[in-house]
Amino acid sequence: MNFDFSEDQKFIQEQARNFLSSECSTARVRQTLEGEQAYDQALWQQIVELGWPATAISEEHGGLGLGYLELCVIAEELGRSLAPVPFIASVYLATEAIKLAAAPQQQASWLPQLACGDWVGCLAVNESRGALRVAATTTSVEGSKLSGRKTAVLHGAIADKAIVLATENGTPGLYLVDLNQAAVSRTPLESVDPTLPLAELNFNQADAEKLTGDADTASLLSTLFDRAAVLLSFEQIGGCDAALQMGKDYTTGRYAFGRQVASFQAIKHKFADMFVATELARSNAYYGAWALSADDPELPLAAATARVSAIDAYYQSSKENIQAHGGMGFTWEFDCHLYYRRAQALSLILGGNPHWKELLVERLLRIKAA
Amino acid sequence: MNFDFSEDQKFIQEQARNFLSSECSTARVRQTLEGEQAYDQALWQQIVELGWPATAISEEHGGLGLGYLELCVIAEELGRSLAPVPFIASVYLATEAIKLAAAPQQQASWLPQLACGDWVGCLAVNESRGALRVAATTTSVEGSKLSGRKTAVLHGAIADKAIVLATENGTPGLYLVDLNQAAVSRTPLESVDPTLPLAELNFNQADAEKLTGDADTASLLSTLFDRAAVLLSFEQIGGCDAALQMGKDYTTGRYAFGRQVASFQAIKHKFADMFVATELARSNAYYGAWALSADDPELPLAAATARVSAIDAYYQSSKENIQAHGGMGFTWEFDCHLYYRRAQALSLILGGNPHWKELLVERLLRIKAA
Amino acid sequence: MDFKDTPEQAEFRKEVQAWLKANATPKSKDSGRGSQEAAYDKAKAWYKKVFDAGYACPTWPKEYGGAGLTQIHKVIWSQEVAKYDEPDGYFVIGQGNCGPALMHFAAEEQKKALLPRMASAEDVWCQLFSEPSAGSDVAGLRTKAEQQGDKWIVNGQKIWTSGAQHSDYGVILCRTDPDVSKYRGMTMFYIDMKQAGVDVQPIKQMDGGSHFNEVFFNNAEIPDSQRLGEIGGGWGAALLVLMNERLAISGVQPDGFPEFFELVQTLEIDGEPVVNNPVVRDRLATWYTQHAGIKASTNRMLTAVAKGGMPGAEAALGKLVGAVMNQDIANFALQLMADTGAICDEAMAPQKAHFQKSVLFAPGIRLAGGTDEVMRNIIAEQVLGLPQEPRADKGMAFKDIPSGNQH
Amino acid sequence: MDFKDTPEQAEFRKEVQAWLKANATPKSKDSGRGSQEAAYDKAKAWYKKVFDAGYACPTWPKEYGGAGLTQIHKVIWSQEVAKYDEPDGYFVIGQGNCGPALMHFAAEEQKKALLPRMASAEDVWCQLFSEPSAGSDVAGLRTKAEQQGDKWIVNGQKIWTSGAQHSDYGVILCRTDPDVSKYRGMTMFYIDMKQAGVDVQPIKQMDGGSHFNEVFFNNAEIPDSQRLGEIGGGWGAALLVLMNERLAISGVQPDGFPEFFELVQTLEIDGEPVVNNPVVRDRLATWYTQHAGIKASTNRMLTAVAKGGMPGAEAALGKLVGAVMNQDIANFALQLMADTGAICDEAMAPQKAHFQKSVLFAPGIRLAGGTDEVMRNIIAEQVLGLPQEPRADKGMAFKDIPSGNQH
Repeated sequence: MNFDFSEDQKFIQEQARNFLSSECSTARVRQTLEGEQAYDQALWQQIVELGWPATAISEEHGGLGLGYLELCVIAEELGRSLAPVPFIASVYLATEAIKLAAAPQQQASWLPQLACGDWVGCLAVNESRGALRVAATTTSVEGSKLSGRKTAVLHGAIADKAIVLATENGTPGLYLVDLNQAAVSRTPLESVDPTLPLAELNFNQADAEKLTGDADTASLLSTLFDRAAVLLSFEQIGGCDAALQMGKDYTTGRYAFGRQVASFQAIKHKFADMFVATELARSNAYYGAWALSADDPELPLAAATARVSAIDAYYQSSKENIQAHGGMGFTWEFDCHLYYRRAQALSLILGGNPHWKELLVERLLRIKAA
Repeated sequence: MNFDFSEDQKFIQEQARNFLSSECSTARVRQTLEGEQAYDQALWQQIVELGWPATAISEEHGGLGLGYLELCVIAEELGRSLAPVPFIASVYLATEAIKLAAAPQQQASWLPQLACGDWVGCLAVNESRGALRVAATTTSVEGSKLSGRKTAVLHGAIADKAIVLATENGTPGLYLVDLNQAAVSRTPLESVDPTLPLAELNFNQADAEKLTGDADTASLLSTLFDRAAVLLSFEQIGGCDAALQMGKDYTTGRYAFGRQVASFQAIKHKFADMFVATELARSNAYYGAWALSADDPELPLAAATARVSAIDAYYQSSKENIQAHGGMGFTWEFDCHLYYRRAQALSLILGGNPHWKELLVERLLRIKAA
Repeated sequence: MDFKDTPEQAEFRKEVQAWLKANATPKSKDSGRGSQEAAYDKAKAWYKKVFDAGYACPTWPKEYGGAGLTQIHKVIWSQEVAKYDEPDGYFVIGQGNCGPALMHFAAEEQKKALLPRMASAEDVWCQLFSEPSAGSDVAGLRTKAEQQGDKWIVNGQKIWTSGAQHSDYGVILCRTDPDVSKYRGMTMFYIDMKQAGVDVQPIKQMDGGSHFNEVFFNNAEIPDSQRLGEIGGGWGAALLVLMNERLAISGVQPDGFPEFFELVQTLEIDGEPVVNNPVVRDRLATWYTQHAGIKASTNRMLTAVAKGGMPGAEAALGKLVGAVMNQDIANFALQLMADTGAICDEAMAPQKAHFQKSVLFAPGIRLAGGTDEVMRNIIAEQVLGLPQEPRADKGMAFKDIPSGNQH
Repeated sequence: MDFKDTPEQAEFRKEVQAWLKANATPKSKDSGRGSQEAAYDKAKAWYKKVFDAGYACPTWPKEYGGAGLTQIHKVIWSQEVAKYDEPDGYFVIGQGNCGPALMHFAAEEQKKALLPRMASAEDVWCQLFSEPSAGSDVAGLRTKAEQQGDKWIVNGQKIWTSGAQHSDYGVILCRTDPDVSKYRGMTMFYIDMKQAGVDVQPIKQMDGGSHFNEVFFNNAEIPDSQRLGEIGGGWGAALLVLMNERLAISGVQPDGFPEFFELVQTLEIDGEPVVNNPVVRDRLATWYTQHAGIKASTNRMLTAVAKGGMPGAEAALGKLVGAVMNQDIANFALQLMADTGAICDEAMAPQKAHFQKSVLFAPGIRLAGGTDEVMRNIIAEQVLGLPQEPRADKGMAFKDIPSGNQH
């Protein structure tokens, strides 16, 4: 038993942290936040050159052949730095969807392209409010032409291709669709976190290629979401750490009533509670990371557990960091809201907290029954 | 609009408080807590002589002809002093049940007896776990002989008569049963608060007199519980006040790190939160008191609101009072646990918090629909 | 105890209802949060109408432009006007905070001249207390006023000033003596906001809006006749203003419940209104008890005031409870919408994206007018009488108090 | 990262499983909370068996009666023994707190003589730090030890001493110099608990039980050879003991989840298991994330210790989170049972009235071994490095520190 990352993995994390702290300051994040660009293309290019999207792609498919643990430590740093890039959409979602759903020859042709960043992918599954319900999918395919409407598609406005959930003769499947064809129209949506932008995609008889692996679509989507949930939980704890650090620094330097604000018990205990929530989330995330890397049968429960506690911890840490800052925390000028917005955005994709709590309980009872 | 009790009502409350603070010290409450007696008979006699059980009984029935508002202020003082008497069982439940369910001539004969304390009444309705479900009642009556088993009967071991829920030819009704007959056996139950003792009652062909008023049993029980919920909420806020006062006194006198424990923000904010919860509960209780006294259509919602917030406030106040005391709060010697036990007992009778929260929502939606 | 109107109150309500029916704009279904700036001119016009009808500042004496009525009448007015799409409590800071200060400290002719124009919103007033280095610790303020003959020269910066950009006058607290302990060296004035030397800059908030301002004073002038209270007596005067502020806001501050109650009945997931979800009902019950409790507490407080009592520090509880639940409600609402909850487009998100906007505005409500932590201190010390923290700056001359990285 | 055993660990686990199967008492279905007193003799006998088999104090060096294994082996042992109805961590305070103190401070021959008997539970040890006037502020203790030649005379009172009534020895912290500041005037010893002058009185708890004691010292004697560390160095020594205590308890402290998980699956209301109630599922999910998080956090900590690190203050979080959820779970469980939830009869209440007993014991868990508030201070100051409160007693001679109504 060893409940920690290896020295190699910690080295990768340190490298990632150093790179992002120099290349992805919050000043740079704000260029995307304030709409100067839809995402940070230059940063994304650097990230591609560092090979991060290739981390969990096998060498035979042009990847680095590292594992999910390495992807987890990178995720933590992307979350800490609020990197405004389509890493979630293209790596955790599109790439993993292809690994799970595509046939060998499809993987052989697409994964190398994703590994070297030839194109940015995204996942288009949601059509209505509430968490995804595969059975309710109305987007459909006839003769390899896909029609329908998808909403809340993460980075859907800038991605090159989308993995789209649609039904063909009543059977749900995943389809690769090039978003730069005339039969596809996209509308960027105003999002609570502009650095994780959403879009609505409309398909009108768009050319689509079915992912023809033999896994059942509903169950592979469930596995896909579990994998993403673990990776997201690392982005979330990275954000928790950053928010806590920000609050500590500010209140340690600021004085009220002739003493450091950070010396008041109300503030100290607030930070202690933020730390506790983050530490629980981190431990659950580690367990999820192990289950993911070991492809352990406990992954579904571990993923739901990691996700629920990461959502709770980031909401608490990001909102109480604002609170600890007092009035300045409510200003656009201070960075507090960047974490708060990110906490909201990360908690809502893949279905919000109540949805994952219910999944957690179902899975807990299933294991108990087994 | 006047959101306060009248001067007369405040005078009654002050009289009650003075009487109880001299006659019902916690030392005296402990005689019951520690099993020296099943309830404080002497205190009950004094209370009867003060006419408190007669407060909300009309003059024509030998009562004082005061209203529910007067009963509410007395309830607050009984809760504050933790009085170990069958006031809830005999006054809020048995007496009110008779007022709601008995025929005029039955009321004319029984209410005067209750007004002058000739006998102690109780209410026996529950048969199984969870909140009362009238439809699930198995206790039955045939030819005015009642048979069945009731559990968690408040003061059932010492009451003289019980109002029992039973079915006759499949129709539920309330029956007055003398508990001192051979066909009734009673078992005292070990209770979380020995000063509000519970009992199991077994009826084997016991003589029973049906309450022959014309109200529907299920709906009158609902009204009975709403009335009791408001009265209990006053006992609960009385207890909240006492617990808060106790915590303030102790931590103001106790020193740690060279300063008063009450001067630490962690303790001050704990008390502030107790005060806030209590104040919200008090305001909701006042609204319930008005709805009760005015027999306003909003009583069901007001009663559920008062009950839910009083349950939450007393749990918080009684447990955090222990916490503020530190180790001594966990001792038998200190009185903290008297309030904590009482908070538990008062929250569980009439069905616990989840049950009342659901009632609240049903009623809120019904009003909105109307 | 009577939660219904007396005959006289019922009469007043009928009269108000009739007048509103004839003069006020009806609510439009799911009207979202509008921008304060846009509503401003509309609000001024509306207030003039209200004033002319004699309903402005119901509790103020008639000679100062009020209606000479009780707090209860004010409640009735607020309840009725709330049914319309008209701003109530828009000028709450001027009328709620500055007005009482003038009534208490200003000379009779000043009251006669200024208060009616404040009541009619012809003159708009703001309150200038907070500073970048003096938030929770208001008494730490540094904006200094130096006496020159019969006037005072003001230099420094205020912050979080609502409506400063619209204001004609402001009630300002200044440091007039840095050599005595901080609570003894302050003085309160009212100042002409339109003069040179007063520069108002809007603050961009985290939600993108700008409800608040920074105000810079550069040799701005105040005639000594506009001093409110004694020289060095500013703190006592400020406490009186803040006490009135808590009473003023405790009624109008949003707690998020009404909008949430509407949402759960209209939002459908899987074709089912979410109000049928027991987890939603569980939250709904808890939040309703708080919502109802705040309302009833405020009314109990007003009853006390109507009976001649002072607004107590209890008012802090409505602010504390309402602000926290407002944020948690908004967060929970987005969680219910799941992935689409992050969409802020008014056209797509329920109730014109009320909850998405609220998630981003809610943190400010927990800070403005005193943070959660300050509210708890106020309750602990002023209501419960618990001892103060040992004071690090006790007895120090203001200029000697450690101040760290203040800017 | 690997949450599964290495081959060597798997081997060890198999061996432990086999030994337990042959020697340990199987769990009886829904075994409720037993009284500590009753279990005592059974526990001693059991520990002797464990010791003879070489599994006692797995992490201690062999020469001191341990097994010379790692923290991970200890975890494996705890996981396996937890499946049986045998007390694990019964002598946790002696072996977890006092043992390390001896190893660090005692003379070699003392270690050789005392530690093996501690490991085998032939000698039982207790820890004597807290006092009536020194709870959260342990360093405020007053029990004084005065040197007379080569021995010390002890007078005073300790409180909250678990197992003192069974103990042969105790590690005690005494005031040896009231004229210096409080942290510098303490010295640590170990004392013979069976001597005259040591009087142990059980404390009756609010739940009726007596897990803790008051210990009175009336001219009790300690040879100077039993001093642990330098004269006046007691506080540093105590911190080391407390650090080990947090590690020791963070594994074994109840958080209430396993019992609650059993309850919701077995308790039926309206003929339906309550686990089908979405409100219950909502709580279940939240509490499971905390339960799983505490477990995984403890294991991460042990990994760090196994790699040679010191047990950090992070251990405080398991205590803080577990104690609070344990109380809320018990309360919620009773609420689910509604009226019958108040019935404490083991024969009638689910799981032998576990939750009724737990409601009454839970407050103690939030206090024993450091209150919630102390845990938050420890995390804030020792983990997050936030500044201390300004210290009212700073630099004062102990005897001059204000102490109010202490008794």
